[in-house]
Amino acid sequence: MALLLAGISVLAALLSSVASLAAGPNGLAWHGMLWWMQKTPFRPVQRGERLTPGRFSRLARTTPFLLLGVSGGFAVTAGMIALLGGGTRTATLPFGLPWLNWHLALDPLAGFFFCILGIPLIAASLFGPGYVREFEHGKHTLSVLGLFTGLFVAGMELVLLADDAFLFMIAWELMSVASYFLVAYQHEHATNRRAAFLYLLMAEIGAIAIILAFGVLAGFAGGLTFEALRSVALTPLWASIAFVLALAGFGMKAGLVPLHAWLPEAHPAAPSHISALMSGVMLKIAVYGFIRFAFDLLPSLFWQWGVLVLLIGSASAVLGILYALQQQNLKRLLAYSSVENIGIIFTALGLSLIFQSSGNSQLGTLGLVAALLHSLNHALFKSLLFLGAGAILHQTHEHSLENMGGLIHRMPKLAALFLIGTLSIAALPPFNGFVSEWLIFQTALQAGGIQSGILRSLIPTASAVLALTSALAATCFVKVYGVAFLGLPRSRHIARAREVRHPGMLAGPSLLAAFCVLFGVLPTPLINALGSLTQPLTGFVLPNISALGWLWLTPVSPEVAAYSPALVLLGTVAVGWLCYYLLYRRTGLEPRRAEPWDCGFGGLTARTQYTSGAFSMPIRRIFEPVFDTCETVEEQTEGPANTRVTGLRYHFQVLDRAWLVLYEPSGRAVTRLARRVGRLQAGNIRTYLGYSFFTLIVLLWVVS
Amino acid sequence: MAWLMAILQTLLFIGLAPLLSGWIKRVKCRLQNRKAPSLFQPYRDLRKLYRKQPIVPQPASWIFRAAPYIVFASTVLAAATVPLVAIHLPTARIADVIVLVGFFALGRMFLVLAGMDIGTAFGGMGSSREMTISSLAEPAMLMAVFTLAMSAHTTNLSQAVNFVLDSGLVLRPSFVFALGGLILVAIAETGRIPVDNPATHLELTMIHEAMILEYSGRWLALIEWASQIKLMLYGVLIANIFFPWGIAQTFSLNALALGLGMIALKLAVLAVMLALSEVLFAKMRIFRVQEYLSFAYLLSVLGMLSHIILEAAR
Amino acid sequence: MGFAGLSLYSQAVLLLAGLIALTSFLMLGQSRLVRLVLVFAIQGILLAATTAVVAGVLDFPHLYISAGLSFLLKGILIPIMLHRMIYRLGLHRELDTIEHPARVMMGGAFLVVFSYYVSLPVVAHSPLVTLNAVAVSLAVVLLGMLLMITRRQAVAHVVGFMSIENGLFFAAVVSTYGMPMVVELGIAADVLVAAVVFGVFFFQIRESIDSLDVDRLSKLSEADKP
Amino acid sequence: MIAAYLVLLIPLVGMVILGLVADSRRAGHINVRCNAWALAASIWLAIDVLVYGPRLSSGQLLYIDSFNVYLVALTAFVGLTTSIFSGPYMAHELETGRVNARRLRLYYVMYQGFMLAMYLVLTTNNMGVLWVAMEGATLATVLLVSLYRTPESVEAAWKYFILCGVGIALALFGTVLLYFAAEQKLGIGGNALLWTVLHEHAGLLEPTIMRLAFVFLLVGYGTKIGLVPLHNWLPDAHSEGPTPMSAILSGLLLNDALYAVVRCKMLVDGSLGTQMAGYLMMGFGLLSFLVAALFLHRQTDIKRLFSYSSIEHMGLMTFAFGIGSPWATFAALFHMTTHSLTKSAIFVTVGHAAQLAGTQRMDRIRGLILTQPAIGWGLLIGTVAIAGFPPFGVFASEFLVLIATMRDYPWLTPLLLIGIGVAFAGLFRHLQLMVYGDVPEGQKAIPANLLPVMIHLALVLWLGLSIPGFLGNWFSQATQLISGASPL
Repeated sequence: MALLLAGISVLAALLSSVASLAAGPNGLAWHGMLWWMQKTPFRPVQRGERLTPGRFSRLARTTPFLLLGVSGGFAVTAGMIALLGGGTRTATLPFGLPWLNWHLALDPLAGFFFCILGIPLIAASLFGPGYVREFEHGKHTLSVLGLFTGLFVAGMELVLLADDAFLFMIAWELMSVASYFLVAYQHEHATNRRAAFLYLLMAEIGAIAIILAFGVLAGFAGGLTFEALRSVALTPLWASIAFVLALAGFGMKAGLVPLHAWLPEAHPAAPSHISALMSGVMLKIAVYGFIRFAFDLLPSLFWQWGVLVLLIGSASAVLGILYALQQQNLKRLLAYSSVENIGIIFTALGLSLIFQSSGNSQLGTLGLVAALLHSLNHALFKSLLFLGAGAILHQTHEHSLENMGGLIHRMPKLAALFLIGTLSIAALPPFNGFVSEWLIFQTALQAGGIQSGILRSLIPTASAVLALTSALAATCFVKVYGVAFLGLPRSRHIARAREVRHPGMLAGPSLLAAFCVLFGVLPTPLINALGSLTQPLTGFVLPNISALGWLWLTPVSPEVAAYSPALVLLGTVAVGWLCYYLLYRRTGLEPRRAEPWDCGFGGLTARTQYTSGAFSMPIRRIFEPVFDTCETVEEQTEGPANTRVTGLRYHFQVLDRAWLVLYEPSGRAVTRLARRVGRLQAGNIRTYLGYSFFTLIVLLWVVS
Repeated sequence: MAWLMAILQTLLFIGLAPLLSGWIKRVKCRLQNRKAPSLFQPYRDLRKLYRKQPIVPQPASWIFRAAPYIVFASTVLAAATVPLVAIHLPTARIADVIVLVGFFALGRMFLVLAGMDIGTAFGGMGSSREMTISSLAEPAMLMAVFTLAMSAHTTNLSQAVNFVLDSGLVLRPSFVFALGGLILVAIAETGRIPVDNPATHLELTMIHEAMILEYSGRWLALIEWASQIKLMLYGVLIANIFFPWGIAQTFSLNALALGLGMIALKLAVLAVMLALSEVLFAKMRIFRVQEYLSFAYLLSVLGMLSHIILEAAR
Repeated sequence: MGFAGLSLYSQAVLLLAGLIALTSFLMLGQSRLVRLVLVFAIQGILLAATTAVVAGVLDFPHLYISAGLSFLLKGILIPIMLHRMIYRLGLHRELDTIEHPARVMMGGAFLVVFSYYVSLPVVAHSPLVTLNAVAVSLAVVLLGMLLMITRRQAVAHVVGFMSIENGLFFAAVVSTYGMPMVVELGIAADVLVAAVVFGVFFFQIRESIDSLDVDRLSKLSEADKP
Repeated sequence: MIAAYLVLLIPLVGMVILGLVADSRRAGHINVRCNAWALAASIWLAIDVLVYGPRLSSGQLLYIDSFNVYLVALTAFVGLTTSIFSGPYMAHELETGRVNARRLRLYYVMYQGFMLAMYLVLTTNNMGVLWVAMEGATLATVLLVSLYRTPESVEAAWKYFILCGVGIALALFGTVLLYFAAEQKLGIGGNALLWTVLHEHAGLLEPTIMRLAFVFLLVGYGTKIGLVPLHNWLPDAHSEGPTPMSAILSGLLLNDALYAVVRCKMLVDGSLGTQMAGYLMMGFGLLSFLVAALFLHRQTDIKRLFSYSSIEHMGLMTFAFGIGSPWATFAALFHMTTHSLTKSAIFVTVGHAAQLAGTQRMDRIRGLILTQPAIGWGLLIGTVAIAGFPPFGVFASEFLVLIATMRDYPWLTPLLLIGIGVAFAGLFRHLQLMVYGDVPEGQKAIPANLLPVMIHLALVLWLGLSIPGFLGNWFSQATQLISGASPL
């Protein structure tokens, strides 16, 4: 049943791609309609009106997104059924290799990730039709966009459904390739091309790493289905090789430091609703792959792995947010913050691995739950923020924070939604981001129960890094909101921005915002539902999550820690309203509008405000060693001998260290090697004859 | 009953906060050989502000108007979760110490947003500095708290206090470190000398004041009050976590009276110490604050590690 | 038993083998194209003679055919064609100098030793003494390649190629008394066509780089120019 | 068995007819028709084999088993589609005056001649005839390489001819040794060169001789496969000849040379009982794979680029055959099919792209997608397919190769990983610039027949999604035959 629904959602996604292929301005259906209209001159008089080109193009624009929405809806329902129902449903399709058909399975883990996939998908499909309208008259046809969007979604859903390594890899690569085409969609910009190239290259290498990881298991198991792989017995060495390969492969997709550098290039390059899906959902698919491989397939876990994951995760978290703080392009900033959140998720996974392998399965379960919850939350608020950024982009065609400002007056509704996203991602109570980070902290605080002293000292340090990360995240998103939406507009077109007209472009974000609040306020039922998921993976369910009832969240036990977001919200509203009532209603003193006082300095202009670069300057100074900043100050001087300085222009650019230490050197190495090898093809035939001659001699000498 | 107690304690908290800052001012004046205002001066200030008509700067949006309420509310909620005179109150279950930090963060967030909302240079400056400082102070505070939580095996404040009470007088090195860290953080977070000076409007040095520069009337009153509560809150934290003796474990009348007396005493002593330090030290340059805070961070982490290494249960 | 004890047939075969090897060496050292072709023709005739001897003594009638074929092709037809070409392309006066002839000769000698060493295991498995000729044939093949490597003249390349063919053919004769007829014919046809195609190419190369110096055929190079 | 003879006869007749036809347009149609008939015959043959199993012709001259029958069908198919494409293409070349009518006639004759040689290579049972046919293929194509008579093309043709000639000669020496080894055991007579007989008695053959023989055969036929360092002729020949020729060279000739090597390997393995042949093939394969991958980065000519990618893929197949485990062998067989389908499709699009831009230099080809979406997307999708992305068939084989390598020779996998990565980067760094971006002025769409491309890519897609049953059976039977075990 659930599997059927999931299948339907995959089909719907594929259908949407087919539909958009057919319905493009030079697509089949379009020609078909024209042909049909001029073929039957009299009948479609009334139909003819109904199908004017304008209406047709609107139809062509909306149909694929409608189908995507359907797909999302089915995905969520299927996921819910699988998650709540528990158990695993399997099927096989007559595709693939002759001795290995496609095996499908839908278990609670996949179900949960189906939910993670479905909700942003619905939002994106609400948001899409309005957003893509601006592409309609561009030089790129919408049908390409729709085609690959559908394939992209179908690929992600198939990854979740796959139950054998072969299908898994097919779906995985389908996802990568389709998203590559989406990144390269606006390919007239060289930067987009470069980003797309880098993206696909990394995806390819990562995929090979994953294949090899599967290969290790398959080598011992002799089969490629997940059942066969599960039942394999590995020596610790081989298990570790497989694990490291998998970590590299999935981590590359998820954007773990130092393999992350492609991510901030690629995600902003795509159209915004795609960026939302990529950052919000695709990274979670990578997380799913990692969980599936490490917790489900691998026979046994070792604490060293946990330490490795913990270290990498913490590094990604803190570096990601530090780099995010220094970005001026809004979408790049969001992409870097995805790196941070993935880092947080992997930190939780690392904790879970450590506890799991040191025999403390209940805490391992807690860590896993925290990771899963944060995946869901990140999917929600990151998609929300990307859609918001997309809306701004759509209305103002502005990427850079430096030119924004005061948008809260121009687009109030969007501003409100964006604020919710900001509060959630800044991990403030009572929103959803806080719940998952709180759970992670709770997990880390149980480290006292571990025997090994190294771990007991390592884990708190990691949690310290996590604390730093969340504080910096708050700073980062205060900057985003304050600079983009508050204050005075910093450029003319921003000052003339208007609220989005298309209702869907607000409906999508509001859906996500609603979920952000919902899961923030009532996390307990959700976490309870995850029990059916953790049972097969770790053999545990969290016993007393809801020991004090559904209103309270008590991960370990009521004595250790309790948190009731609902009451927190209630209290805040109550107190706030009380003050409001007492202070305002009673003394009805109407506030008066006036020029800001500003210590008596008058004449405020937009240029006197703090810019985004200025806001993050102290952090830049404090964390100097992390960054690779190049700053330039231009003086505009005049007067005799240019002594009088009339203007200063300050540029700064923060380069990603990963480029300098990892990417560029390897690129150079390849070209150098290629030049060496090029000498083989010197062009002289006698040299060539010499090659074959000596090859022959050497071989003869070798064999005889 | 318990809920009633909780609400009463919260109201008490709110009510006493201005008194504490009045007391601090008084002690300070005495130390500087100045004529001190009355203990109740803060209440008068609040009333005066409350009567005045507030002014909204031109570019401000609803965030500017909503911020004071949210700040005040979050601070009050924070106060509600901290045991003042008694433990085992139900409110302690709503939010543990991590959530407490979250409350501070929430309030700060809106204050900072309000500071940027008016689009002045000072607002942005103050917001930037505030976030910078807090992004260093918050982890330090969390670490200090974690040290406590790990030895008490709980993040629930009243449970922790209970644990310290039960274990009697134990000289834990980790607690010493944590105490040091927490004090440093408290000074930074409440904007006292040497990090910030609440009594100045000198443009280039102010942090907290720069953000609330444009506030007036009842909003300013709320914000001031909130910051007074915050100050007292830190005091109570330090007092009741590290020196919890005397706090009421039952709701009997004399126990509560004793608790009230004790906490008043502790706070008074702390206030004197604070005043002393404010008189002795001078304000730091903004970029020296990071060293100060990283020292606090270091202290807390040391506390954590010493708990792990020195106090490992064998 | 010594060489003297061998049957006259074997001695003949081995003698011819020696001669063929000698011709290969001559070719290697020969710098005038005309003489090169001449030596090549002699080699072809020797090859035919060997085939005939084998055919006669061991009485394989079909070897007569192949003997005739090789005589016609390698001994007469191709040499004449090449000769004509050389004159029509006006190369008969041209000297195709070899750099370090001494080294080349040493290399050739080494190749002979090497091929003997390589073919030892082959020989070991059969009583036939004539098999030692396999070593010679291998040597001829390798010498042919060496010839092609050392010469810059396209014509010389063709000769070297053909002498490789000779080596193969010789190997086939002495080791396996010729290949099956189908194959023989096929090979002959191929050689013929190849010869013709070579002829075509001489002119194409000539008209493209107006010389037959293969070293100048190096437009399609990928090594970055210094 | 009539079908087999038909397959050989039709191109022969085709040669004669095309030799007589003067009008180039009609010649093109006839060429297509011949290939169509040949395809029909080969399908008949395939069904024949499908129904009755391996067939040996009377006189034992021809032998069809599941290993070569699908290659025959593939050859016929690619030959047909390429001829469909070559008609208008050569007409365009005639208009632009790069060729004249006489050469065009030569072209068509040689086309059929080449097809004949290919069929003979595949169907014959006699190692000697195999050699003859292989040499014939060289002779048939060498004049096509220099069809344009440009200095480059002549040079390329000359190198092609000399290098392949020498290489093939060495292969003949190997054949002689093979014959010698066989004769000692099976007695003097014609059928000592018959593959069936040899394979039957492989165990008896003298190992030492077989070892030498294999070295010569590998170097010989390896030259035609384009194994590094014997590959130097390949990029030149592929890039300088007319594009349809490049398509069939890449799509068919390389396959058939590899086929010959594998046949020999089966004999040698049977005789030696060691992995020697396998190791040699693995070594050569891996070397070619890596070196070609590096070469991709330095290309400026679009056809050279893809010919290097052919070398890379042949290297991968050789490597896989060398591993010799069932999965690897299956993968290699499968890869032969998908690679030749994809690569010929790519060459068709490349030809159109080059005509469209008026040059083969890649830095002059820009913005294909905007100029002519069909060509641009065709090239892009084709390259994605050849780079081994699913759901195209190439992925499945590369997947299996990786898994098999991980299983048998894990320490080689890093090399494969690097190789695939480098090769991918080498392909796409050039490709993206050509298909994407804005259109340079003066570049406009041309009449192009992309039917073959679509058919090929559709087939590759289909194979990638699911291998049809009969094909799967053939592959697994062939695997059984080659590696001695079935992948199932």
